[in-house]
Amino acid sequence: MNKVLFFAHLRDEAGVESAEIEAAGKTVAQLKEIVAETYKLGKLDSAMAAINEEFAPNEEVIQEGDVIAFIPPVSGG
Amino acid sequence: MNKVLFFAHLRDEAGVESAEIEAAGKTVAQLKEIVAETYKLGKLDSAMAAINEEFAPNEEVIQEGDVIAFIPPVSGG
Amino acid sequence: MSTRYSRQTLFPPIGKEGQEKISSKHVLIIGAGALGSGNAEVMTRAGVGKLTIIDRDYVEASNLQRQQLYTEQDVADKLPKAAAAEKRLRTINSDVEIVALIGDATPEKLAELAEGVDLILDSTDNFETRMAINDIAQKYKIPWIYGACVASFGMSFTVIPGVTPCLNCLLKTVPIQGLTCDTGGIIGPAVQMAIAHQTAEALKILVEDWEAVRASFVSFDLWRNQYTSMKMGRAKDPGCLSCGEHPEYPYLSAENMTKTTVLCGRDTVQIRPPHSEGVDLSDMAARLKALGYEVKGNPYLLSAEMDENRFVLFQDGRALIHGTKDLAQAKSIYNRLLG
Amino acid sequence: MSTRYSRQTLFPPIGKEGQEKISSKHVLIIGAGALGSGNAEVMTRAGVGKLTIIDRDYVEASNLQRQQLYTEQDVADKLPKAAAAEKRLRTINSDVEIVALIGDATPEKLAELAEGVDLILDSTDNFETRMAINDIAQKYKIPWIYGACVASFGMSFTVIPGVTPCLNCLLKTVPIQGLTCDTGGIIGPAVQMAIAHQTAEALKILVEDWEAVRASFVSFDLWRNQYTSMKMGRAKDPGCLSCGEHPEYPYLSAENMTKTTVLCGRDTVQIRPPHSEGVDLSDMAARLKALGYEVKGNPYLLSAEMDENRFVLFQDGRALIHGTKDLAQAKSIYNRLLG
Repeated sequence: MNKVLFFAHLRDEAGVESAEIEAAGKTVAQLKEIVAETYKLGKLDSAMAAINEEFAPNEEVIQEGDVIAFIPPVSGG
Repeated sequence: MNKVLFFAHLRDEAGVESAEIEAAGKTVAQLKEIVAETYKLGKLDSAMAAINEEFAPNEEVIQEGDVIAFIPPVSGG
Repeated sequence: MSTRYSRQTLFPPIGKEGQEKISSKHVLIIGAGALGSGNAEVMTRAGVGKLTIIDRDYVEASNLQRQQLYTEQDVADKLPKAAAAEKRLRTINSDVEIVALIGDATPEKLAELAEGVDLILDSTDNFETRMAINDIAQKYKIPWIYGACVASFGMSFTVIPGVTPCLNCLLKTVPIQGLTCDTGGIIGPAVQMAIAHQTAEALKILVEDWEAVRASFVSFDLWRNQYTSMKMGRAKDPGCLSCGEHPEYPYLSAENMTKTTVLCGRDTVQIRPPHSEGVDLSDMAARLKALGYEVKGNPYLLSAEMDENRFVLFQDGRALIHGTKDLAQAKSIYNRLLG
Repeated sequence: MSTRYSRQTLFPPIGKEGQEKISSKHVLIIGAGALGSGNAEVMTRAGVGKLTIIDRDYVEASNLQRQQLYTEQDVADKLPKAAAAEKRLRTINSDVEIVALIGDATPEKLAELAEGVDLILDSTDNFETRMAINDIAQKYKIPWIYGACVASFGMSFTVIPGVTPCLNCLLKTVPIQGLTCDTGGIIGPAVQMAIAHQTAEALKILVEDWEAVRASFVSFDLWRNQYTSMKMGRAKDPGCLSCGEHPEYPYLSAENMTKTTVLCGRDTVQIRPPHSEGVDLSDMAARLKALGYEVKGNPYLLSAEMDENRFVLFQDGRALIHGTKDLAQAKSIYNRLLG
């Protein structure tokens, strides 16, 4: 099982701060698709992903127990 | 074994960021004395202690594996 | 004023030697909004040798809630932000050479400004300009510090050419994202927190304490009491077109720039973003309504109106901004609503 | 100015209802130094109804590096900080009722000021005043927010009477500690970071979003890239004399106050701290030398001199400040060097 954390407006849109998802063996890109569909999130493509607090590219394969965080880059200034 | 973390000027005075010390069974107050002596720290009495990121009073007994942080309250403003 | 920097020279990682370095350096700040005014003030008080700041906007009433250099009088005088910022910064520290420019930070302008600059502090409100800053920084080997905030959330990342990954390694493309300060709001403390991170990194770079520079990507949410540091060790992409082995600096080329055109005789500006992944019109319609706009539309476009602002937005991201011939102003309205 | 707070009302946890609450509240800020000027500016821009700020010092050149309300002209005019702060704050937001007081925040003064106050923002530079704020807050049931910074380090903790532990639960006594901004230095970003935390908590309290209030004690070091949140669930001491079952508010009683006396005909002020755990004179001598003082001494006292400042410090913490009859000024010199 994997824990998925949502930051900033992703959290508002998902309606939860975190979720438990079975993601071992999937890539970050695949998880983004699943999560976007499950939680009706519009723009997960551009969110950055961290696995266990380390930046993870879209091709990275998730392991059992990994904690994945989605952090949307923001532009305000 | 226990890990001891030093914050702010305690770190400068101790000369290290963290130390490994055998502290299981000792109270926070006892550990303060040992650490103050070992690292020649003047004012550890008034430092706050956290055990595993939770505030711990002087009487608290340390368990094997606990991580202890010493945070000196500062007054600048 | 010999004691002016005494509290900073007393800080051992700066010291007298560090203060001399700070006073010999040139910092370029892109944008004089919330982050720009805060970053400029901290750098000016710290005694940087020269500070250049560029911005295309005017001071408005809605800026005063969080943009620390500006006053009610600046709003009444409709001062350009760069001019108002310069006025205040001069009263704070006459040791600092301040160059304030009113205008758009286009890639050409950035290339011109980069000469002799030791550090770029990102304080812009859109990713198109940030990606251009990222390419300029790589091309001219200048460290730059990304900072951004919206609502109670914010982030910062320090890019050192040749050492760290760059923004293009992380994002690959200009993110399309619906949330800006004009659609999601922003609170002053989130601005202060982003400034704290950007200016701490700035001082480290100016005194050349490279070991102290933060290697991780920080994000925080002050209302939700979150703070997270993402390690970036594996983020560097050797094939990155901005910082990789064969750089092409894609965001400096015309095809990647927003095209802005005054439509002849119509008092209207057309804005065409470069990479259109498309806009979710129903989502945008809901956001604009929440802001008080009167919105009409169909599946292909929406039309929105409030006070003297009127514009039409197409599904591919193209927009017509009515009632103006000012390119910078039109782009500003577009970026504020679409990021 | 109807759009003035639009970016704040767009932030859902504030909204229009929250903005109305903010504009009906009274915030008391103790101190107008680095934290005080920053906290006052954020609160003023956010549109708090009434803001009272008290400070005993004058603006000096060494303040300009980090105290955001002040200018070179304020230094030239030797303005009291409270007066200079008021002047700037009025230009920022004329909606806010600003009351600026020049004087010492003694326990008596704090009790007088507490009336009708919704929140106290600690911006003082010493623990004696903080412990008095802590007792006043408990006695009159007013939330207060501790904030402090030195070097690149800082901390914040929110105290809600009846809900959270208080500062006396944590510290038990006034900490003796050698590091102040005048001995260890301070950088602007650390000030900004403490302000970010204090003002975010302030907005939560003003809009009564109690669930969002941070329950942990935050510490950070921007130069060392550290950030830590200490959970406080077990910190509340039922026997605490400030917030426990039988409160005595010890820091409001005369025996716990520093005694300040003008020595007759000698142009000298004597300062006697309440609980003397003693001062490490050789340590202090080294610090004062590093600051440029000429220091002489023996095991019982040290004598230090620089420019017009001259004072004698005894091993029990007592001090004689020469060349002044001004109690507040003498106390200010003492607190800056000894915390």
